[in-house]
Amino acid sequence: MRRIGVFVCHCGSNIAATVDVKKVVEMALQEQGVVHAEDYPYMCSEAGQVRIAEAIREHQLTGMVVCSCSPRMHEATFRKCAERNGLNPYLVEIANIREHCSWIHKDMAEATEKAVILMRAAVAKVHLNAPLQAGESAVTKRALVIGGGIAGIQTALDIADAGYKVDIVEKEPSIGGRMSQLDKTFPTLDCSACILTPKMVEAASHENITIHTWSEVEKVSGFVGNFTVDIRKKARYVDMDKCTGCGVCQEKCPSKKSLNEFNRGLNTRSAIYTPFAQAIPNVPVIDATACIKLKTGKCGICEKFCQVGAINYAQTDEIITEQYGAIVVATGFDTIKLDKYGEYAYGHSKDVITSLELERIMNAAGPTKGHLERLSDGKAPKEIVFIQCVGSRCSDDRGKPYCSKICCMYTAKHAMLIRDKYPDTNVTVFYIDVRTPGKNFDEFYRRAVEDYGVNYIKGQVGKVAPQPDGSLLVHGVDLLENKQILKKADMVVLATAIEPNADVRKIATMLTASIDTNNFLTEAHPKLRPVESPTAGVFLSGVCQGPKDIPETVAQAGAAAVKVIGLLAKDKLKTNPCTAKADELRCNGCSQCANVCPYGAISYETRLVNDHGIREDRRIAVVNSALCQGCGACTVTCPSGAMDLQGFSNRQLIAEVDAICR
Amino acid sequence: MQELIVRAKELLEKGEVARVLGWKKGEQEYDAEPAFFETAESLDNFVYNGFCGANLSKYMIEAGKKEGKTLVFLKPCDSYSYNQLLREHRVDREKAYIIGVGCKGKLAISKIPFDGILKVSGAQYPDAQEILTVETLYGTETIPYKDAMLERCHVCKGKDHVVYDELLGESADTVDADRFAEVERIEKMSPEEKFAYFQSELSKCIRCNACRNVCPACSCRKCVFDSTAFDSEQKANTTSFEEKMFHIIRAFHVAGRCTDCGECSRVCPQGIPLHLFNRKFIKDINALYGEYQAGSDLECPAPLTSFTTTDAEPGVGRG
Amino acid sequence: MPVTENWKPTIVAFCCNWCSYAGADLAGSSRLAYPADVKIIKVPCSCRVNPMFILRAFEKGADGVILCGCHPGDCHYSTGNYYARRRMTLLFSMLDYLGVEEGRTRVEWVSAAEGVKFSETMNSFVEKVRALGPNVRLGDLRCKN
Amino acid sequence: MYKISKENLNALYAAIAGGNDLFLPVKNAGQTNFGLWTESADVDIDTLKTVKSAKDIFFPQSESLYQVRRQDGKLEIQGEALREKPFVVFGIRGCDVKGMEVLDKVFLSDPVDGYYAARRQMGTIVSLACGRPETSCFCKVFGVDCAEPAGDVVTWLVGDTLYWEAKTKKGEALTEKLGNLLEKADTADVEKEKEKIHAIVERLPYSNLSLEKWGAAAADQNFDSPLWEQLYSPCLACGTCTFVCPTCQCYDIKDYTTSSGVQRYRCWDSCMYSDFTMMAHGNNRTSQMQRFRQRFMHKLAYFPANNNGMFSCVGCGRCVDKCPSHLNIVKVIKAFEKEGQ
Repeated sequence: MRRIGVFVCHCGSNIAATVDVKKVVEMALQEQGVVHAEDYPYMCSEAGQVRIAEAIREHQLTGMVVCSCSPRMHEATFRKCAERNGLNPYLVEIANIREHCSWIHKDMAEATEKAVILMRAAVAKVHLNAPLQAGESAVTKRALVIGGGIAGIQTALDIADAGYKVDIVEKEPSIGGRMSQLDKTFPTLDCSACILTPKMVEAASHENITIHTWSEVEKVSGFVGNFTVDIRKKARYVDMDKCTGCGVCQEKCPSKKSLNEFNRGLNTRSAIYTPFAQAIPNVPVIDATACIKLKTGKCGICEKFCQVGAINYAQTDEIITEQYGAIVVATGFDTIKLDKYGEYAYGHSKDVITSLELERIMNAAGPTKGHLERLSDGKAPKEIVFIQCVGSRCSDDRGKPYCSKICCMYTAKHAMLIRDKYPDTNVTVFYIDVRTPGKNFDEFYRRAVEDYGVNYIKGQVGKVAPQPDGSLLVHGVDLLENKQILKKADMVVLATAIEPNADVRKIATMLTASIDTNNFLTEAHPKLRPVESPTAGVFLSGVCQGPKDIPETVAQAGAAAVKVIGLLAKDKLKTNPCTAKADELRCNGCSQCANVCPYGAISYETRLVNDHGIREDRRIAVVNSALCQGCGACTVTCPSGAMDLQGFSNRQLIAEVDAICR
Repeated sequence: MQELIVRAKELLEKGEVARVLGWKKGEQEYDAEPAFFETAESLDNFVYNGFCGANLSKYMIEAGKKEGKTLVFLKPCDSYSYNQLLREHRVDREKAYIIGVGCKGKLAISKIPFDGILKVSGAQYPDAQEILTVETLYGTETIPYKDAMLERCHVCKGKDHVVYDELLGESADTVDADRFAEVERIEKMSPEEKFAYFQSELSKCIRCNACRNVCPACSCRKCVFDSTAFDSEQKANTTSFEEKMFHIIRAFHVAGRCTDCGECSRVCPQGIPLHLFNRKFIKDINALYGEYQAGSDLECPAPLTSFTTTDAEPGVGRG
Repeated sequence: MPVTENWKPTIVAFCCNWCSYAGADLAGSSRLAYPADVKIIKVPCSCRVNPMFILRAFEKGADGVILCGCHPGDCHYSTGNYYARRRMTLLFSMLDYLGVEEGRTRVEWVSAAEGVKFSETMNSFVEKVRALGPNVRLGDLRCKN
Repeated sequence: MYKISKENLNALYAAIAGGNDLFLPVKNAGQTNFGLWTESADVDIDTLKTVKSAKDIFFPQSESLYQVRRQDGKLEIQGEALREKPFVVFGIRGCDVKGMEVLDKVFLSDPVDGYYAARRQMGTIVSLACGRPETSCFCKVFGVDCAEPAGDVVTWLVGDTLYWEAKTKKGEALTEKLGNLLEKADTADVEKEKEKIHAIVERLPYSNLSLEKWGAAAADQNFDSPLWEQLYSPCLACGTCTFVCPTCQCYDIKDYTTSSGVQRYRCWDSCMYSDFTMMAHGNNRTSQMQRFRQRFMHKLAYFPANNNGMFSCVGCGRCVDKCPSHLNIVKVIKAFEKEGQ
């Protein structure tokens, strides 16, 4: 019989205002095996923990239940407290009487009754808890960063600077990501390339960084400290070691009609290409869907002109397998598709563009060499209308419910840049709200309005109608004036919502990292663990976790790097002792459990078993506890109940069921 | 039958097998029992007739622990059970010599509704078209062979063996009913009628475990219902719930593994149509996850240890 | 057990640690109320829930049992909920076949971000079980009044 | 002797059920077992053998012994009330009545089992002679006359008439209560019926089994016989034989725990089960052969050794009919009979 202590936390008034904590204590003392029960305003506080320590000693507790907040908050706290005081941490159970009780119920009698039942279930479970010892597993001192944008680059640099090896996997031909597509950055209006390129070069030349561009993560197995990752290096058809990046091949390539992804499809590129001039590595790739040689077998011009013989049409995809201790996801974002927003005439009129397209137009390396002109007729626009929140803060399924966060600022930037460079061009911005929290942000916005004469109209645009004369008639509304507005424009720019990169779902599945309804990766805790995924050893960097601007991204990238460094600095990791275990006397050796194990943790061996005097060789399941993550799939597959999960055993769960169903 | 004895003696005498697993003559024509024969002489008591319904595949688990090979006679449906055991590593194929025997449908003495049965003519070498003549203490009666046939033979899954070393004897098609008709009939009932039906059937259960112990899929060394470690140990039925629990869980544990051999219904002393549980799962599996016959092959993924990302949601088809 | 006006159902909710338990926490921190009849049991994954636990709950007096896990595709253990989905599909189908009222069992996928869904799910489930009244068909009446 | 026509039996049942519980063979879902009589019960006295014997009524498959409940932190023990309401078992056959005698030896000898004793005291047995004995019957071997069973009242069903004869005080009391439902009858038809039955019994295949090799002495003689190894191998280790048997009396005592209380109950156990007599160190019988041997040695050797030669088999033949593997006590007796020759 366990000697169990029950500790009921008031959580200030969070619990005590709704649950009669004294009553819970009183009822706890009636439970079998409960030798001590007390309540305290803050069990998790220093003083609360001292009380627990005293109770453990005084009553020689061999088990304890804390009735408090969610185990996701303080289970670790109380387990450590128990351990410090000589009680195995796995003899501690939490009854969640805050999130699951006091916070959702109003009636005190009802909430108290429920709290008592939750306490009983926890006591019933503790009776069957076994003291468990965490095992150890080695840490592979190498990190993987998925995505080579500013988030990935910064994370990689910080990890590499700390002395650990790190690999970047980027699916595009070059690292650089979205930031490389931007012209200027707010609120300082410095050139994006000027601040990004040095980082790219630094990453490429860092002795601890290996960059795999034109590559994708194919498969992930293992667990924190011991991931095994297959990386698909897509066929580049250009020998990375031989190519000097002279660019002749791109000039000579006869297939020049492919849409230029880097310029958002606003112009074309050759079949063999580097996405932009500062690309790293400065080695082109051949677009197999456009290359005449690869499609028809005839051509071969690039090969002919390549002086170093770097072209290799026979190249195939290659899979390399690497070991990592930690993985950082930095897959970034894309703008949403606008096919559900027909009213803005995007796609109908060439002069309705997204803000990211405007970035390319305004960039000296862009399709118009940096001249602001209409894509339809090349004329300079005299009236430009910006429409905010296209697809952001949207209540229906056409767009996204969240604020994309960056649009207000970049629109102010665009407006300011245009007014500065083309003073005779009028700029009007239709907005719902202008959101400018951030250092020097509101000042920046006010400059756009006050110094640059940008016309901000609070109100939405219902329709953009292309006119026969090539202009665009914007049907808007001014909410402050309460009137309809019809505005003729030469160009309309849509502040299109951003969403996580489409590949993130696939990657999240491979990593068993969870994802929210908007496909943003979920952090382990929204406030306290914002750069960690709930999956141990997987960290989040940049917009894959939620909309953010460059400084925030860089800050998060650094934070993720610190977490990785903290992990890689350890030689051994404690493993979760709540793993599956087979009872050799009941195991049939039928292999069903191995079929459902996602970690390949179950194998079989034939060994001599003494079953109450009957000695025979039996095929028995063996669980590798370093690989087992404790999901329990095997336990239900096992018909005889031979396979059980420590910490969540059949008998423990049944005891909880029994305690709840009286 | 004679050819089986001849072949068995031959293999035994040549030393190719150490023993023979077959059926032994009983006191009556209809009570042949599964038996191991170790000598050629003992095979004189070997019998194979219409009452040899017992599926011998499960005995091969124990036979595999003995020295040498065991010759086993498997009917077509028994061979599915053997294959399933093979897949689950419960039997050793190396230690089995399998003769697939023909089957023309097996009889159930409980389906011959006469008192005081002494002799059943026609059961020796059955033919589904035959009329059985039954001599009883109270006179002579007749019954069509098909009327006395086990339920499973009316919905036989085929007369081809899925595993064997050699084949002996002829088979005859016995199918004359729809395998899922009864399940469908129940499915169409209202919840109240369903409940009343199963309550009435299951209230007869005496928890003798015959269904479990005869079942080749229920081959656990220690059944979860016999073990205290799961806190599920039950012996007798103490309430109507426990019968349900036992039969639901038993059906669940063999779901995707049950070959529908029908032994559970054959042996139930209370005549509970236990196959209706297993067949419900088989029907659901076929409908939801694609046609699947347990025991038909050793490799294809089993329905409950595999999945697709687009599987139906639980409660599918509810109102 | 007679149905009285004060009758309250006993509902067991198995929640996976990574999504649904966190979803329930979020419902709590967002103060999204649902009836106190619901008692949550934490399991590492929906695939840990043995049909025996569910039947056991009914045997011991539960009036409804609900299983919540990560959305298919989002399982922390990558595949657990897919197995759970097949198991529960078959189990529920069998319970329906035996004439147990359909509203007493349910599976719902609730992510850590879906506090609202968790609360709404529990509200609607409890309402349905309340309408069905006490569980008689799967219950065991020993040691009851 | 009295008689009543078959078509009036329902009135008879109703009359007996007034003031008593009446148990009799009732058909449910195709099978006949003893059950409580109600207006709507499908009474079936034509089926010779109920699947389970009438043992259930005196020694239920499972019964509560007492409950312990927690009340304000204190334990409250509530014993199960002993049977107080009188009841009648109707239609019990000669073999099952003999089975009661076997059970009496176990439960009514010191220490007396109160639950069983109360039921025996409150129960009145109305037996029914076997008009059409079955192939599997061998009650004659154990001295049962199925043409004239024991009981408080004996009845014979001859054609469409049920003949009724009270044999004990209890039986007379019951007969008296039934008043004018029964009419006086002479014994001629019954005598003829008995003769007919005796003639059939002579033709039964197992009526002349020899028990020469059995009895108290067999305990030593047969224990180590190599025959057991041959006989047991098809045994599935199920409990069918045990649970249909009118004399098997082993039970287990178990606790059913809820958080509000504990019910201590007993339920039939079977020596065929692998966890029978399981103890902390394991099981004293480790193989199915040993368990199989135990069952037959108990019925045919140990029980007679302890009960003045009384066998604890009554030859009802239920196990002969119901064994999934067609193993049975007849085959065992015959195997040993042959062995000596």
